[in-house]
Amino acid sequence: MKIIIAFIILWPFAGFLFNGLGRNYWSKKVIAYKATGYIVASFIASIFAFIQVQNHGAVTVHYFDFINTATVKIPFDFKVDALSSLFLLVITGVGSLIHLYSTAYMKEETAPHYARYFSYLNLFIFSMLILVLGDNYVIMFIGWEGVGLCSYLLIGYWFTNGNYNYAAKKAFIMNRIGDLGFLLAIFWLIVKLGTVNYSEVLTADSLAKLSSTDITGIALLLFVGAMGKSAQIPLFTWLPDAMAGPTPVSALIHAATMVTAGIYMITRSNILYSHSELTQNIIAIIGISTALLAATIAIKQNDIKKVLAYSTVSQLGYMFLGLGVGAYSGAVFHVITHAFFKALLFLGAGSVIHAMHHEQDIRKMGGLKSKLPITHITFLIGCIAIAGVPPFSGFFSKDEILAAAFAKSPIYWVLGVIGAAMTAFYMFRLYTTTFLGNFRGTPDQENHLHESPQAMTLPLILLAIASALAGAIGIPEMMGGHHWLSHNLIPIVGEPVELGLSHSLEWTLMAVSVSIAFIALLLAISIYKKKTDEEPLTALGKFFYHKWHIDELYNEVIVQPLNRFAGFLKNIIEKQVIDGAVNGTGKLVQYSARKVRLIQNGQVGYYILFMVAGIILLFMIWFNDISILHFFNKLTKN
Amino acid sequence: MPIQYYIFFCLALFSIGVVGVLTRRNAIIVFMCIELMLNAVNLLLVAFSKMYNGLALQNGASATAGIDAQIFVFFIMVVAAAEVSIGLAIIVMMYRNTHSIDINFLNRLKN
Amino acid sequence: MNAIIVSTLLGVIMMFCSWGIKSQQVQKNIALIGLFILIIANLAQSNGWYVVDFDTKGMLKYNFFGLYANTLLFVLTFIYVWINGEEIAKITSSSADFYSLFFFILCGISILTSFDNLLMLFLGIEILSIPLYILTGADKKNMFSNEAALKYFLMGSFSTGILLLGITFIYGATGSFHLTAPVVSISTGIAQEQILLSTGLILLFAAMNFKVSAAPFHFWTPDVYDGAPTVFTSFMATIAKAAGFIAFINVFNSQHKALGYSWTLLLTFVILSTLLVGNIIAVFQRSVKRMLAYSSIAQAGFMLFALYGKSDINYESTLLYAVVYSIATIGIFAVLVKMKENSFEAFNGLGKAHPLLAFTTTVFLFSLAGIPLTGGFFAKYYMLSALLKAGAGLWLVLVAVVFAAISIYYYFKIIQAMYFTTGEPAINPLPSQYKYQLLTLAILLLVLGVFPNLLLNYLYF
Amino acid sequence: MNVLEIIFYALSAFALVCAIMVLISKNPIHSVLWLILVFFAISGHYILLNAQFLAIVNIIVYAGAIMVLFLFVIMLINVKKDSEPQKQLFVKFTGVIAGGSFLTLFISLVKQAMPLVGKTVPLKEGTIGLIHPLGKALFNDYVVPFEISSVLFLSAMVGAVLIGKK
Amino acid sequence: MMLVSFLFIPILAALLLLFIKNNKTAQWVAILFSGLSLLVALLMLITPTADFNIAWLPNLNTRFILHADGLSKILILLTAISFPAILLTTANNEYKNRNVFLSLLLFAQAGLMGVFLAGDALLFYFFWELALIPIYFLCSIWGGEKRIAITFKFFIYTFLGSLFMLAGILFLNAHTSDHSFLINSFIHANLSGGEQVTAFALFFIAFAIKMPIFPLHTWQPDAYEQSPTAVTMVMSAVMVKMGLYGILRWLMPLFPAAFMAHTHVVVLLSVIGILYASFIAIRQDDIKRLIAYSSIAHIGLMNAALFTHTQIAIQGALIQLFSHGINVLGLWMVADIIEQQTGTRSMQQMGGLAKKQPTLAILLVGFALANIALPLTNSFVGEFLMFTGLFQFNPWMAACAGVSVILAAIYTLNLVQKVAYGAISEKINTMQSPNKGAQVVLIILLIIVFATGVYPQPLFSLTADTLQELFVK
Repeated sequence: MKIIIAFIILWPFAGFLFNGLGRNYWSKKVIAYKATGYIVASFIASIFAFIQVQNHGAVTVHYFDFINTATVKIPFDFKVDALSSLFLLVITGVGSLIHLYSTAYMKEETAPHYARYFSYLNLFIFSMLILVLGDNYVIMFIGWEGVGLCSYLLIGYWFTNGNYNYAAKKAFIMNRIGDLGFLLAIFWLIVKLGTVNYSEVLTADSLAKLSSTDITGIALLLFVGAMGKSAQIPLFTWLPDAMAGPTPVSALIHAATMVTAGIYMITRSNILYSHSELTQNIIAIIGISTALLAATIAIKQNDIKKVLAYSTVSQLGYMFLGLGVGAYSGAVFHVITHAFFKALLFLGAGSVIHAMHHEQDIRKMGGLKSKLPITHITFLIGCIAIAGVPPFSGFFSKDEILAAAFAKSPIYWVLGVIGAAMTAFYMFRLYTTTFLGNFRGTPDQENHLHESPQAMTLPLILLAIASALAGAIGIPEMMGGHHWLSHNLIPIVGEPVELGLSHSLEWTLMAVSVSIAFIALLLAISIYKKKTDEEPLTALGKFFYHKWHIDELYNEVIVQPLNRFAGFLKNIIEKQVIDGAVNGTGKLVQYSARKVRLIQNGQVGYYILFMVAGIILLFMIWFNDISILHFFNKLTKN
Repeated sequence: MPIQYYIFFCLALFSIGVVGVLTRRNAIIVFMCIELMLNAVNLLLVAFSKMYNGLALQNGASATAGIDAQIFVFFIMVVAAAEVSIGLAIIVMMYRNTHSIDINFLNRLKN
Repeated sequence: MNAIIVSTLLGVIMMFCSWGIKSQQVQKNIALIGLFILIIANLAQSNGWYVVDFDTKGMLKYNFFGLYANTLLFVLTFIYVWINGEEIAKITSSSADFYSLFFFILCGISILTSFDNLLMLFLGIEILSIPLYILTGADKKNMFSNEAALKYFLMGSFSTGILLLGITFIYGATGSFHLTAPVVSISTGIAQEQILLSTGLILLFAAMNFKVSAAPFHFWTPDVYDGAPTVFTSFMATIAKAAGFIAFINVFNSQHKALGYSWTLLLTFVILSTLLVGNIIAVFQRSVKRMLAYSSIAQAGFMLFALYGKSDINYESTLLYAVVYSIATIGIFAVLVKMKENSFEAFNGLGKAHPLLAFTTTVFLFSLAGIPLTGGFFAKYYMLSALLKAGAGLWLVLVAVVFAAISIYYYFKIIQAMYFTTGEPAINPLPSQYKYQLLTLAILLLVLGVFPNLLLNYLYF
Repeated sequence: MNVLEIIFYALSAFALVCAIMVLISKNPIHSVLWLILVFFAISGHYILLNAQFLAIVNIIVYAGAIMVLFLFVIMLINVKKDSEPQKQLFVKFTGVIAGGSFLTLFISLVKQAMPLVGKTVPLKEGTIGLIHPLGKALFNDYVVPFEISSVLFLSAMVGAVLIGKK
Repeated sequence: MMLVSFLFIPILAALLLLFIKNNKTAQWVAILFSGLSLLVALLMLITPTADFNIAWLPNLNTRFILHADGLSKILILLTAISFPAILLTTANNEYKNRNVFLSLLLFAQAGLMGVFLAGDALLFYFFWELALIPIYFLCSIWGGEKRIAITFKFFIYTFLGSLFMLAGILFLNAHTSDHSFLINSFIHANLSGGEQVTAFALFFIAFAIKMPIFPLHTWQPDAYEQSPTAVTMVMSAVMVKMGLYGILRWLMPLFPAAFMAHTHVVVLLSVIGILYASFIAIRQDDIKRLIAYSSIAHIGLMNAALFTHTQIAIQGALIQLFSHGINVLGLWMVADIIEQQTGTRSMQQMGGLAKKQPTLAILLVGFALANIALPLTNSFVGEFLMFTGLFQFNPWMAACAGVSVILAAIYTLNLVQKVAYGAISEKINTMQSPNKGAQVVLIILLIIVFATGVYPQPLFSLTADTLQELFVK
């Protein structure tokens, strides 16, 4: 097992080194084969690991001690259990497909950059694997920061473009804000428990050692970390901007894997959250708010990737709602299905963009249905899946979350359904404007429209199949399934909580949500079949179009004041107050030198006068030794 | 005669010397005032000498008590004489160069 | 006793040399031989061998400290003459006259290191001072020299008056001039019994402060040092001043008890004002010579720390400080003498033109500033340590330390000019051996900077 | 008040007046002459204190030699009148104030000095001021300083020559 | 004897260099000798070291004692690595009178080594100054335009600080039973509470100025900016550690009570300083000043860690002593290469390095990542432990200081973005690839960064005895 895990981890890393160091030497072909091959190898190893876990249960392997001091010991341990093995499969599986896809998508790059791209991708997979494999929070944090770094590198892949760099930086910094929360949580754990190992922290015994404040605090801080990585309010604005990277990157990082790290982390620590009602409520509220907010914005976006990005944020909101209401396995379920269909959608979008010669504005597309048949079909499947139309995968996972939400509070459910409706609406708005209707681009583009090469369509097809069928792993018992996933996750999240809802109620809820989504879907097709968003927007529409002006708000309320504050420190406090005081002392000495030396005026008469005065002064001091010296001595001897 | 009277008198002389040093600008007169100060000290020493001599005589002790102060006066005179020779030489040298013995002109060296 | 007699004799011999021998070089060599004899004579006395041995009737009292101080000061004079002989020769046609004055001064110094009677103190100071007046005015055609001489003379005589008044009061209070007698009893504050004695002591204190140029009696120092021929400034600021300090310590280490607690207060006042005046005004000087004059005031402030208490370390520190400070000052003045002008700008580019000279100058300045690895560090160190051992407050040490940091400012101005400013140094041609003489001094300072006990061990023979 | 006391007061008053005259006379020669009178008065005091030797020496050395030297120099330099302008009132004022406070300070000190209370100076008595005991003391106990003072003179001589010669 | 050779080798080399006028030879001699001390340092890690102890000034009771424990060793290792690295990277820079330059640099090395080895307070003070004085000359002669005034300020500032320390040493010496300067006598000095506080303050001022911590830091950015880069590297990689070393070696054991009484004040001050410096760094355009402020922030964190007096934080700080040195060395080296080749330090005029000089850009990014303490780089380990200790000390302060994690990302990425990314600017376009020596050094440093980041255990075991000493007693 030790070796298998080492393989899983090291193959991507080897790919990183191979492509990173050899970027000037290999041909593109070699690069592509190696990069993809390593991930596939890792995927195969993951399958082995998965089977192993299914058969023999969780395994922990120890490599070496990362930190081992008298006070704290942090081993470099990996753990493969039900949760992480599942994630392993998703990461390496989807990762392999995206690698494959990238080999064709990035064809236009020169070899060194091609190599750089793949080395980043491999490094990303490596980090993500560390994140999910780690047996303690510190190892998780290593991966956590690693994926942040890789996303920074990949968003800024086209580094000569200033805006892309800005987006990359924004992503990294927002992630860092979250990371600070995560870090503080780790500190808190170490200080209180002296350990960060899951097996020692996440037990009833050690939780008993913590006060409720501790638990709430740790849980909240961890959630802050998750917020950053999984793009929740208020730290979500980086994700849409992150679309600056190449499209496969968006698919891999900003849809399928990295952003789900937050869900992974909270699922991992579910026992903490179960002990903290307050945190759970906060998570649920933030989750559903994010879902709705992002959905409203997605409705009005015209950039194909932006729509998908906001949809991702929105879906992540759903997952957090699931976490907040205690449906951990539901959240994980949604992670998995979302990984498939969102990767599919992004890759499909990539295919479109590829065909359109890097045109991303959907208003300039339309009617691509016939030109890009495979892309069209797969994209449609993705849309259906995300809209929650049964029996596609999105339906099952979303429904599980909604059901749990209803059990918690019907308000969550109502909001969730509204969100689902919006999701269906904007997804089909996207679909309709892109693939249906007439082509609205330039004739030049039209002439060059073509279906993507096989390396790109193959992943699309595979992902489409997965999107369509992945629901099978979590068919609720109510429908006759036995929900393999939640059974599988019992060691991690415990027995599924009985929702206390009657089957008929569940059926009703399901029907309501599906029909609402369906109505929204049809509405979108009918509206956008004919017209585009050329006409002026309404006030609300503008508001949504401008993303609620949140970026501007952050800029005005946080960034600018901080910048001004820094400028104030730099120019006023540093230069004038502190350095001024230092230099002022020097100036004072010089000034007094200039003045005091005037006493020495060259006149003997004055000199003798001063001497006489000096003698008199000596006598005065002698008369009045009113303990001036005592005073000073007291001062220093205190 | 009470010793205080002598002290007061000598101090008065001394102070007059000091005032002279402070107020006059002619180097020679300043120097003379310094001599005046020295003389005041001399007289005071002699007065003290006699005082101790008188005390010793009253106590029937050695009759030479207090003599050292008079010797001291003698040495002060010796030193004063040497100082005068040097001082006047310097003043004359100064005069040769500047044709003035006003000490207020001595202000090229300052600050 | 040997030193007094031999130095007088040598003075007389040198006096006659000025008639008999015309060669300046020979005169210098005779003086050096004389100084060597003087050193030998003094060492002989340290070992119990006297030229003439007679009862001084309590006028002089010899102890090892005084004799050792003599030796050191003679050696310093030797070094001084060795380095500056040529420069002295430039002032006059017959430098033997000056050498004889030096010998008389050394006689005065020998008295000041061993007196046990206020009369001897008085005589010693006068014997020391009168030749100094002359040395100041030695450059007869130079108005600055004249002015300095007259100023020095007038103020010196005035301070003599104060000194005598002080001695008179001490006599009036005790009926004796002997140093051992005056302390009637230990008292604190103003006691009616002690008032006359205290008055006398304070006056004496003021006069001694004048001699060592401590504020507020320092006014003569900058003008006189500035006006006097640079070679003689070097002598005045080092050997003569060191002797003043030794006399100061000799008087007050036995006498300060009469002032009781106020003594500390008075001393603190004087030290603080001296440090303040010396360091602060030195900051703004444009002439190196004048800056050094103020720095010598500042250094005097440091040396006064030795008066705080009465223990071995005070004597050690006085000697070490005096020697180290003197070596450094002789060195820096020896460089200054060769400069065409006294401004800081004259040093511009010296580091490039004369690296060895610049290096030695740096060592001298480091030593004056008290930077480790030079003797100046241990000098300052001993002073501060003496201060703490005497039970003075730490705050005084801190004040001293702050002023030491200020002193860096003006000393390093020369270093900056030498190394960091480009330019053609305004320097006269140097004799070939000159650099090596200075290098010897620098090495001496460096050695003392690592092993100060080379100097101090002899104190405990 | 006996005769001696009257003489004391008279001499003192005379000395003080003469001393003040030294200060305020414009002509340096007058100042010298007034100073000589002060010295005479002081010698009178010495005689009053039965210190004949010092009285004589004072007259010979000070009034005779030193003051003549002063006169000589003044003549040589030929400054008949003090060339100093009379304006510097401020300087004079501060000088007098400083001297006055100096005097006040010391008088107040002396007045507080307990040991001096009741001590008197016998006038016209005692033999220590005569030449014989002084001579004995000088050449017994004080022979060292006596010899050493010769160094002083030597150096003064060398100095005077150095400075004096052209 | 091994310990003496740390002093002996650089001094010998420095003296030798004074007589070598040929630039190339001088350079190689310097590199050779500094390499030799690196070898000795590596040897020291694997063999036991004996104290060196002889009498120095008997009547002052001071001894020439060199003693090396883990703390000393880790800093000696850092010093020994830094100097050859610096000499190699700056081998192509233009310095007039190169032999003097190198000689002074090696004198400084001797001083630094001495500081880290001295077991006697007076000796410590000696080396403390010996390290400073060559730096003064180096900066003043070979520095930038405003070098004289700036260096002078720096010199007086630090000198004043060390004079305060001298006063403290004197004060302690007066209170020891045997009037000696040995660290052990100092530890057992008979001090009342108030006296302890006084002496503590005196020492602390010296260390605080050296590090420097807010608000005594204003000399530093100016000095770093104006110094020749080789010197800046020495100052920022090694010299600032003198202050931290002083706290660990002297302050903490000598004045336990006073130390504990002032932890909150100092930690607060440090935290303020961390944020303050980070904020200022955000607004810097000058690449050297940016690194300088970043260094102030990092050192502030280390100081805060020491003053938490928690074992975990101090453990972190001990590691970080080394790690920070390596990182900052790398950053300066890259900055220096850029400055030397483009002649500018303004980041506005840079950009596109990644396109023009990809290798250099990768190295820059590597060190930048270490600077923001990314996991698996060396500073992560140290900072992680330090923050943990800080959290243990006071969660709120840890949270405030933690903000610097974000700020560090902001300014470091600013640096990376402006220098490495974007279109190729005019200045960058002129760049040649750096010399082989520099590349090799940078790569080795980067390897150290990641090696100690992934497996820091050797550093832990090296410093274990110091920690033991500090906490068991």
